[in-house]
Amino acid sequence: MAKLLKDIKNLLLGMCITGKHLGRHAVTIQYPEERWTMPERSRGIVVLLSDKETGELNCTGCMLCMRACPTAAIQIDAPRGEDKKRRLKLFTIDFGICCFCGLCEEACNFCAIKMAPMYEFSTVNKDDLFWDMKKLQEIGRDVDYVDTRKKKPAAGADKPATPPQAGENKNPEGGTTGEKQDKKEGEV
Amino acid sequence: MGGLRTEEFIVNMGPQHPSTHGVCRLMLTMDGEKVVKIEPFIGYLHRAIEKICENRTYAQCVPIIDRFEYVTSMSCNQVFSLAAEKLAGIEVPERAEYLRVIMLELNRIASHLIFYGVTAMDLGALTPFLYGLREREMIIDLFEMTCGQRLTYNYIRIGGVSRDIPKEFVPQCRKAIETIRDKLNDYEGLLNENPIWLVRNKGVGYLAPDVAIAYGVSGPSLRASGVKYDLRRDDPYSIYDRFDFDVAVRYNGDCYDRYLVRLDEIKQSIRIVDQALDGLPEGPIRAKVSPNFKPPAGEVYSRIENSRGEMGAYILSDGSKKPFRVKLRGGSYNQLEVVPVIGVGGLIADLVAIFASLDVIMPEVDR
Amino acid sequence: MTGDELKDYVARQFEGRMTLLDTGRFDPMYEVKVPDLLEVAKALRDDENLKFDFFCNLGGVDTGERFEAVYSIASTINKLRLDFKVMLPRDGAEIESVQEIWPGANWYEREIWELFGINVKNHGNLKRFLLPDDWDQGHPLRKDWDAPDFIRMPEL
Amino acid sequence: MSWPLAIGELHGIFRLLYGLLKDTGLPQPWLDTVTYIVLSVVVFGLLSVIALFLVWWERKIAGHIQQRFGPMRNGWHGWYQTIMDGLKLLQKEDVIISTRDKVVFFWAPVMCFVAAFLAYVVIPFGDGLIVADLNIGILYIMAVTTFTVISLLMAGWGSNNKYALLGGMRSAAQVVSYEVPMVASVLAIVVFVGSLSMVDIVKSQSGLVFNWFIFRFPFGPIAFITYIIAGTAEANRTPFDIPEAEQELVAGYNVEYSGMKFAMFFLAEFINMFTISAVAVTLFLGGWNGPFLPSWIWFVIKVLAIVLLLMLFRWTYPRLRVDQLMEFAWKFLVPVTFANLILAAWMKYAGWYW
Repeated sequence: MAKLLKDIKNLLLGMCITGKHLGRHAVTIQYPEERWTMPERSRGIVVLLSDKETGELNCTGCMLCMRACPTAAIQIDAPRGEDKKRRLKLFTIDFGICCFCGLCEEACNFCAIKMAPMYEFSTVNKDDLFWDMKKLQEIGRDVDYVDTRKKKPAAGADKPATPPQAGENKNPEGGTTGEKQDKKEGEV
Repeated sequence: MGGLRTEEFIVNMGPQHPSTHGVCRLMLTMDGEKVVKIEPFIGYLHRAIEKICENRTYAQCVPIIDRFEYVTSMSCNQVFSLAAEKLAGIEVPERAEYLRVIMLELNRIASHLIFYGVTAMDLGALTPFLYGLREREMIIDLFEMTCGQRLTYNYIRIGGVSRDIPKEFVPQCRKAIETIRDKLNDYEGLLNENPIWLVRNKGVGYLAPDVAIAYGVSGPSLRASGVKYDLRRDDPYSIYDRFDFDVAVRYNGDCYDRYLVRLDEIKQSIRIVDQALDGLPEGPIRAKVSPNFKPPAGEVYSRIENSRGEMGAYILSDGSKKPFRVKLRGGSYNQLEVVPVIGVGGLIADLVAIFASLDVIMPEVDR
Repeated sequence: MTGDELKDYVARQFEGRMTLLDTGRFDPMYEVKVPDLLEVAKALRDDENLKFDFFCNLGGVDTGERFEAVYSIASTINKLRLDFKVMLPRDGAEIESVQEIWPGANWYEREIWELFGINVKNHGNLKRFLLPDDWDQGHPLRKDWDAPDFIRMPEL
Repeated sequence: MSWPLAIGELHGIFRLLYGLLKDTGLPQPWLDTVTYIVLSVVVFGLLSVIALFLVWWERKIAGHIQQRFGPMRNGWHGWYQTIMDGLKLLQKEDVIISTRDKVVFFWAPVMCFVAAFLAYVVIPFGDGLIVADLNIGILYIMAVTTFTVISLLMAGWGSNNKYALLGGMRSAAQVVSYEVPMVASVLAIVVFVGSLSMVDIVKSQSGLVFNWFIFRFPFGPIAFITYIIAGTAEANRTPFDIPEAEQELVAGYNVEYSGMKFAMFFLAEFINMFTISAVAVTLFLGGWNGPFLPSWIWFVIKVLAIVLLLMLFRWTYPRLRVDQLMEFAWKFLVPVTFANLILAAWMKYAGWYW
């Protein structure tokens, strides 16, 4: 009998808890009308950033992000011109295989690539997930960022164009890129 | 007269079934409602993570291994980073260790909150699921604020963590764990003493301690059988030996105890997070590790206590920048292996309860 | 028992049957000869001071010249952990099943059978497991495995 | 029982309707037939609206319990969401498996739907708002609500699916078991009133609140609680929803049904819930009795209160296992309800009541 009473009490307790919540306001939001403010670090789509003054892409075509990408979603083609400088010809990201890990953003030393807190880019067509340079730049224009590049107009732009190795397509060995990376890490 | 002729029949539970937590297929031989034989078929979520890792650099492996067990992907980051750090002899800065512990424990709480909701949902109570997820959301927001992602964090890296916490993290984290501590009363009031919950769980799916150990069941499911074995305490990794917490243990080994152990663990994790927030030192958050670093040749097996049991990573390095072989071990693997042993003889409803209480998630099994 | 004590103890107790390899700089890694496997495993589990009753992991390795099966075991009583491996020839690789010692090894053995093609004696349930039921493209975790639709990470 | 029995006792709008028809000068048998057809259509329409409303309401209640919104898109707080859902289900492809039992598969949802409506012949919606005041009212309800189990069994068998069959068998076992305590708890009231007619039962509770059977201690509350429990089981709702236990049997008996056939099962379930509540109100909560407001408003308020209770059950409790369900029915509910019946009979005999 005591057990029966206890059971009834506990059944009623459960009802009290759900009943109590009945009067509360919902914690969810109505999505398309209301929107969550994304945290500034949120890793949404990858965008290419442009220089705030000139409006040109910050990307120097150094291919660090392409090497860092674990799924090979980034394709860059930046052949060297006459003056041994890389000219960015092609920059595409396949969002179908991008895993949004943020390694490209960390690898970049020139504030050229960033994961912006935007997330609405679903399409019905798989081919539309293949974004080219123009589209990435277009979206990246609205993205705010802190320019941490060294403000040495000529030298700063030149530096990435001449990697330490003389060889054209040879991989920069772990050491050299690593040092650059480490410097950046140290600043954080 | 030989009586009524009866016949056993086979039911395919899965691959698409509401209570198989992903895509697991259990082939049940049933005698009416009673389960006579269980044969699990897995591999529907096999993504060949181990093969993929063989041709990625160590830094690139981390986001791939995130997908190994996506409910607690901080642990996946941690177990791989631990192994790689052991291989290369990297010292992790103090602050990074504290941040790791905070994140791991928050993720454990998040995972157990999912367990709470999903188990209740498998047994027919739909509301606890939403309550569990509501509190989990606060933790996920903390993660997103810190590392930018809600599910696959890629936060714990080889040599430290990817980013320092923002300054509003600590107050918000304290608020979140305070809320969870508060809401635990609601959770317990809804289910703990509910007579229907009791009859559904008490005495169901008894897992004897020797069977559990023999089958390699680990984590909360093992501790519910009375084996006080917690890697955070017994094989300390990171800085877990600095914190004061109790190993949650229960002795009956049934579904109800497995449920209670996880609720207890939430409380213990809250304690750890509290202490870690108090002791959080200043300093660097990442050791200097090149993205293309080459650990010396060797092999190492590291293991950590995940919310689903022992999670392990075996790395064999041949001295190049890519791991030669990565083998991952997840707690769910062994827990699914033991389902046919303890599920036989019960009703199909018991099997659902057992499956839920072992907290099996399929990506960890299939890899 | 600390790590060094464990090393000494194993060296004493299993002399000749378990040899310390130099790759195990961090955790002791031993080599066990194929014929000794069952006997050593049983001894490891039953030894009073070791009691390795918990099976952590079993992974196969294809080094190109040979196969290896790496066992990781632990003790829930003495809180110890130990790795040992078995070296197998590349042709006709075969190991004994350790299921009678650690029943939890069942699926791990199925896995190395399927992904490496290492035969497991006395296993009893060697069926398709992680791969599709009609898989006929060999053993994917071997280093020389290739398939027409297997896309490798571009070398950059 | 003479055929136009009920007509003479019609009140309210039905009397008005009857009067209008009478003016057309139709002969008597035709007049009765036409009246009944019109009444059926009215009740059918009314119940369809009620079912649609209940679906929406359940979703809102569930949403608010779980701290979300529930349907919000169609109209004010999504009030016509269910209508749109119904339209969607109408447009959907009616997937028919080739291995079904053709006749049984087709007729199961129809039967379920019809059986759900049959009970409303004798439910008094208000003072005089009753289609036919049969003198065996409550017995008739008990009889026709059991039809549902046949339809579920048919659905389970006709689908040629193991999950569906298991669901059908479970529902048969469950409904048959819970019929016993349900009837026994109803009998306690019937013994007291001395009539099976629904109108008589309501009238015997007129007056103050204390005349409601739920407050006639001790047998009233016990009968009420046991009736609600058995009724929840009868309507296949959580914690007794094992026939369609979605986490065990996917969807139980209706796993192979799609489109409008599924919608028929779905609506029938909600109509059953309304029936259970309406009978509970009639038997225990004084039916349409109440001050100030019109009788039918009181009836609706009380019924919705009971429905709310059933919804709270559903969104709070886990599900029982099939053997525990049987155990609960036979080892607990049946003894309790029978003891209660004897108590009621004795009190009636001894005259210990007010």
